[in-house]
Amino acid sequence: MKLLEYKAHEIFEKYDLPCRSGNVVGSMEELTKLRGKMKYPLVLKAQVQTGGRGKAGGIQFASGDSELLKKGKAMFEMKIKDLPVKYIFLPEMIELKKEMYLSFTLDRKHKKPVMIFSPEGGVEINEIAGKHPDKIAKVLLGPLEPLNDFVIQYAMDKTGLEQNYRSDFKDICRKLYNIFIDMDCMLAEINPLIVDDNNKLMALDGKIDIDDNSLFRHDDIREFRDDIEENKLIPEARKFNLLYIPINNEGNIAVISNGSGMIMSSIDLITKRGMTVTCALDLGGGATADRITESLRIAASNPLVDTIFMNIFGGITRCDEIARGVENGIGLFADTKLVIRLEGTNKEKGLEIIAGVRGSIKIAEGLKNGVEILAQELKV
Amino acid sequence: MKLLEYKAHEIFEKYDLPCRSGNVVGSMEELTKLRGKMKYPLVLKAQVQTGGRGKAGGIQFASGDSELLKKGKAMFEMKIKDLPVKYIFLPEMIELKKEMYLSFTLDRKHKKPVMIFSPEGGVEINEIAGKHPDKIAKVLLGPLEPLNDFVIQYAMDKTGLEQNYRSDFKDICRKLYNIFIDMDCMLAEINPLIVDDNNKLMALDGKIDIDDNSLFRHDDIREFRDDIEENKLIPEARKFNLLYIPINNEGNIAVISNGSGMIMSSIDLITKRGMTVTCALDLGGGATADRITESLRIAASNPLVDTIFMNIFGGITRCDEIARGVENGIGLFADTKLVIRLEGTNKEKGLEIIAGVRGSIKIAEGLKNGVEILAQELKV
Amino acid sequence: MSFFIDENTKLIVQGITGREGTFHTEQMLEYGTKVVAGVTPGKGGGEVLGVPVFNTVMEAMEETDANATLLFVPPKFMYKAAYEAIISGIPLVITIAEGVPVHEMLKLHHLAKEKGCRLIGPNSFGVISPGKAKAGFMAHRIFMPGNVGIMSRSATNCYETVFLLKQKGIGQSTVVGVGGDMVPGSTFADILPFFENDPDTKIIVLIGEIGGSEEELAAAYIKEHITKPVVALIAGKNVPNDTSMGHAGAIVSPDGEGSAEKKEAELRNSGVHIAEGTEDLVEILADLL
Amino acid sequence: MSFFIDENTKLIVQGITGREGTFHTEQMLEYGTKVVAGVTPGKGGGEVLGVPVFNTVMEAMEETDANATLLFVPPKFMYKAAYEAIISGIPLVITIAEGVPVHEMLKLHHLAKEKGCRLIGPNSFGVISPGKAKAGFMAHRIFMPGNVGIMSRSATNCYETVFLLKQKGIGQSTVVGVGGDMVPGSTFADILPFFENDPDTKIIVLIGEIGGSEEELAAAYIKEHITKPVVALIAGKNVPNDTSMGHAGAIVSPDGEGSAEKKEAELRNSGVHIAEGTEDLVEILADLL
Repeated sequence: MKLLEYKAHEIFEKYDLPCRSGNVVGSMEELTKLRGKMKYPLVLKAQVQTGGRGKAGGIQFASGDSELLKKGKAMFEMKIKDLPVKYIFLPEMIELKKEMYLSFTLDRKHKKPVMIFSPEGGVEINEIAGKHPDKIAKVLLGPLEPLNDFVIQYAMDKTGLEQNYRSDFKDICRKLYNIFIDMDCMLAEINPLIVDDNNKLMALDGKIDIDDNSLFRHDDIREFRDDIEENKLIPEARKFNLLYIPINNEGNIAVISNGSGMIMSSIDLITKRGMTVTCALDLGGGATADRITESLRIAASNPLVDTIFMNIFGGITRCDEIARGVENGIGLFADTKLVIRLEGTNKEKGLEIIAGVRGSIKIAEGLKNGVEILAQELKV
Repeated sequence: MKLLEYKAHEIFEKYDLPCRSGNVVGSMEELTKLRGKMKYPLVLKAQVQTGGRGKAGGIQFASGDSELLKKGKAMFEMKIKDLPVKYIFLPEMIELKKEMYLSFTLDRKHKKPVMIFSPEGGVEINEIAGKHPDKIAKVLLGPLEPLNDFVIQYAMDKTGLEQNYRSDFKDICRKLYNIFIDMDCMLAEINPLIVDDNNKLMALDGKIDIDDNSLFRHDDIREFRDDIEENKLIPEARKFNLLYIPINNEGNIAVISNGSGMIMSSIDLITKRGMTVTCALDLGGGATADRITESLRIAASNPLVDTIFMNIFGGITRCDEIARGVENGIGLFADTKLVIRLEGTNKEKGLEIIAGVRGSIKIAEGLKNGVEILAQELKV
Repeated sequence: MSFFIDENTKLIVQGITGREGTFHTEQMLEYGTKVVAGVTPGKGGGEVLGVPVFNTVMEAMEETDANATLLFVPPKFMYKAAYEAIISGIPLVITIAEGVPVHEMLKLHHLAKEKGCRLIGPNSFGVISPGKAKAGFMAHRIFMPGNVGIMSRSATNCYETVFLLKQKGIGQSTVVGVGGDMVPGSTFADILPFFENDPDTKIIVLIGEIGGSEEELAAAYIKEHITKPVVALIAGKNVPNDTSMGHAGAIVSPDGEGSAEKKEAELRNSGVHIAEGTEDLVEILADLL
Repeated sequence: MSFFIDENTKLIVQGITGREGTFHTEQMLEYGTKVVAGVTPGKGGGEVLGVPVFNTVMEAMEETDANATLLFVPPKFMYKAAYEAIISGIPLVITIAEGVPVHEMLKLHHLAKEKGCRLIGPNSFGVISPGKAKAGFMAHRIFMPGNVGIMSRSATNCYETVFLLKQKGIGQSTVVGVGGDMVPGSTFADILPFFENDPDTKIIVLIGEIGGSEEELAAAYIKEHITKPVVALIAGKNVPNDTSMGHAGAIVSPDGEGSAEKKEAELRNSGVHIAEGTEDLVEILADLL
């Protein structure tokens, strides 16, 4: 769950981590209310869950109220990489003497958190690593230990951080680490971490990515997720404990299966055969008739989808139950072609039920055969 | 450092661990001041650093002021196993329904703390273990982990502790463990841990033994140690960074050496040869002339000592320095025989200096020879 | 004598009193697994299907000599239950829960290593040594004894493979669900030496997928230490980068780290046979046997 | 190639800027030990005797490829310094400090084991492989190369033994100060396998003392695993129970646990030769060689 910049700043503020503060507005109405109350110059930053907003016009400056309103209006009407701008963050302009980089993230290979610091910042970390390999400290941290002072000391010594920034740096380091741990972050990044006019360190921009699997204990973030989710099929699916996964912005096939591995295998073979999957639905465990019906309805409601490939391999799943789900839901996806591969207990009984269902339903024997039938149906 | 009972109760109170409270008095004057202020009946408990005070008359009961003063006076005049009674603890009498046992101590073999609990208490733990082996839970604890709830749960289930005591027990367990850790305890024991009239749990008596090596961070305990220390040579030696060790209440030999192992080896051979060491002084590292002088003076000041065996084996110690220490101090122990074994740099020069010192000094070549000379001197 | 579990394994089921726990305990007992104890805090003293229930793993171990535990515990509570099991000193912990917070798994991964505990999962179907014992929720009817050792991040791809193998009459020595979460307790590389040393295993199957670097680490290990033939399948090669799949672990970074191409290349370089899909995998296996 | 340290060991001295640290660094350099770095927080960037000083063990390791560290750090600060060294991943930590709080040593003992670090001491004179290297404060002039391996809780009894051995022309392969505190980082039983596998060691000397159960644990290990002859000396057999000696570890409980009798009996039962004193020990050794 990648947070928007303003949300990351909210968290920084909560942890008393020095950062650039600013208003956030979600509508022209809210923006208009700020008239006469702002200190100029200030920055308008479009809040979208994607990179490259700068080039797309998502960062603007305003030197007065009228410019603010004009540029704000344009920004709210803008789309950045297909995403609408729902919020604009309005921080003040800051004079800076130096840009640095600091983050905590996960090292999957070592299964440890890693702290990355460079006194050269402002650009992507890969770029820093390319330009100043000697000015990066990357330290693996023990997940069973706290952030030890000697780790911070090492990072400062290794990169030769100026003495007069060290006290501020230690403080910011500890606070960002606390955020990383407390908020179950996949990434907690400050870039740039700047030195301002008064030689004080401050987070100018931050990125926070929170582990989706931890959201049960972060109520506010769960609400935020639902608020900014653009694809309405995702929360819709979540209601039925289904996982809706957008795969491609094009394509005409939806894959429904009871497990992530099988979905990937299905996509792999379908793609190899020259067809394109646009979305997938993961049923997870316990494929009951009700959930089968809902999954078919949701898949069919994606306007790009004209064919559904349902691949159910249940060791102990009852195929008659699955078939019942197809039968019950047939009215909800009547225009959509359906290719079904079924495996499990009561398979014959299940196939019998499906044979009795009107509509464009084809039965496959195994995954490979299923993909072949798909290709025939779609005349690929 | 074994604390006296009243001191252990002070710590329990500080940690809000339910315990029997009571006044402590250090003189008849203090005791007299309590007249008219006490609730009777109450107990007089002599505070001495040894076991078996009950049999020695160190626990008495009083039902009124006059009995309190009379018995208090007798108790202050009493000696228990040679130890004077400097303090009397005066807790109220308590009606109890049940006696249990709880302690945290160290398991040297496994190098772990161990929690020991039995719902049968009131006697020594070894006695409980003999009588009710199935009613003891003994759990090794990870020194790198906190006291986990499941450990307490296990101890309760294993011993079948009654449900209505469990909530109190968990609380007391956690508090006693916190004391064990915070106070660097070798032992933190509640025995008996009682159930009172109201079904509440309470520490009736407690033992706390604190790691001597941790006293640098426990100022109050360090003061307490010096207050109750009866052997004045111990703090006297400590002033010069020397360790004075009382060995036997009889004997006439003092051993001075620069290391615990060598002291033990010396005592072993001397004892084997039929002589008795009464005390020893460990010089530790850095045997300078000054410290040699002080060690001789302190050893000689023990009235039992008539012979000192000084065994110095210093790989890089300068023997002339040692000899200078003997020379300078000779006036302080003129009546005491001295057998010296010297090894190290400048040995010849050292022996030369000692040869020039008046007094009863014998030189030995090696430990075995030193013990032989001792035997000759003492005509054993 | 299989390496993780067999007919002598004495299994605890943590969460035995839950719906899933009870159902699968019954399945395991039917299969012949020695489920000797259940653990559910607060339910100690009771019984489920004749199996005694305790409040703590420590007491269950002491009373039943259990030497393995299987956790049917929801992801929110998995950390606590697994922590208790590891600290209590049980040598094998298998966890089913899907979607355990990744910071908790980082801790458990290292805690288990440091305490000498073999941790399998989470998001695993468990472990089965067909004909001997199963500890997990896998549909055991499709498994049969044989000499193919399988480890898989995905349950469904593993089932599919086992199902196709059965049609060819090929059985398995031991099948391990490594799990689809981002941080597994035991990685492919951790499990490989067991298969290598297992006399019942002739050939090793690795069913991986995009994301992370476990397949690369396995490739490095195979190159140095594995003498038995290895066949691998990497699922997800046609999933776009930065798309989060159902498995928390199955995600390729925007910079391409964790791609199927890299995994396949490194495995191939270690002499591993690469399959395009489950049916292809079974063909290769049949040829090798 | 000795097992803990030798001429290739690259040693850090933590606390190098202190009086003791500097003095013994000079001694070690003279002896030929490769002291490659010092660590004193706050003194990083400086030099002592030409040895660069760093603020952290991590940086010292990275800059100098150091693979061992020796702590000349007062007991109050020993925990912090040893913790840093272990967490930083150095494989060998030797600590000199006498009288480290026992709760801290409990933690370090287990932390070192779990992190795969060999911790020697505290209250140890260090480790010496005569003629190759020394890491400690022992008076190296009395040591000489040879084939006797010694480990000792006491420094003085060890020196005495080595001194007497020298008079007989007998040298040592490696001498390890196990340390006299209550909880050693490495016990006799932990170190025995190294001597057993060391081709330079023909005979093993164990200098123990009253208190604790390390000698008993060593006896059990010797019985099962040690083929080389072992000679032992237990000091303190005539010290009364419950008398606290200078060594925190040398104390027999009021109930007699930790007595010399029990230790000697168990060692004898494992085929170990028992000496009455250092001179007797040297006689036995000379006979055996």
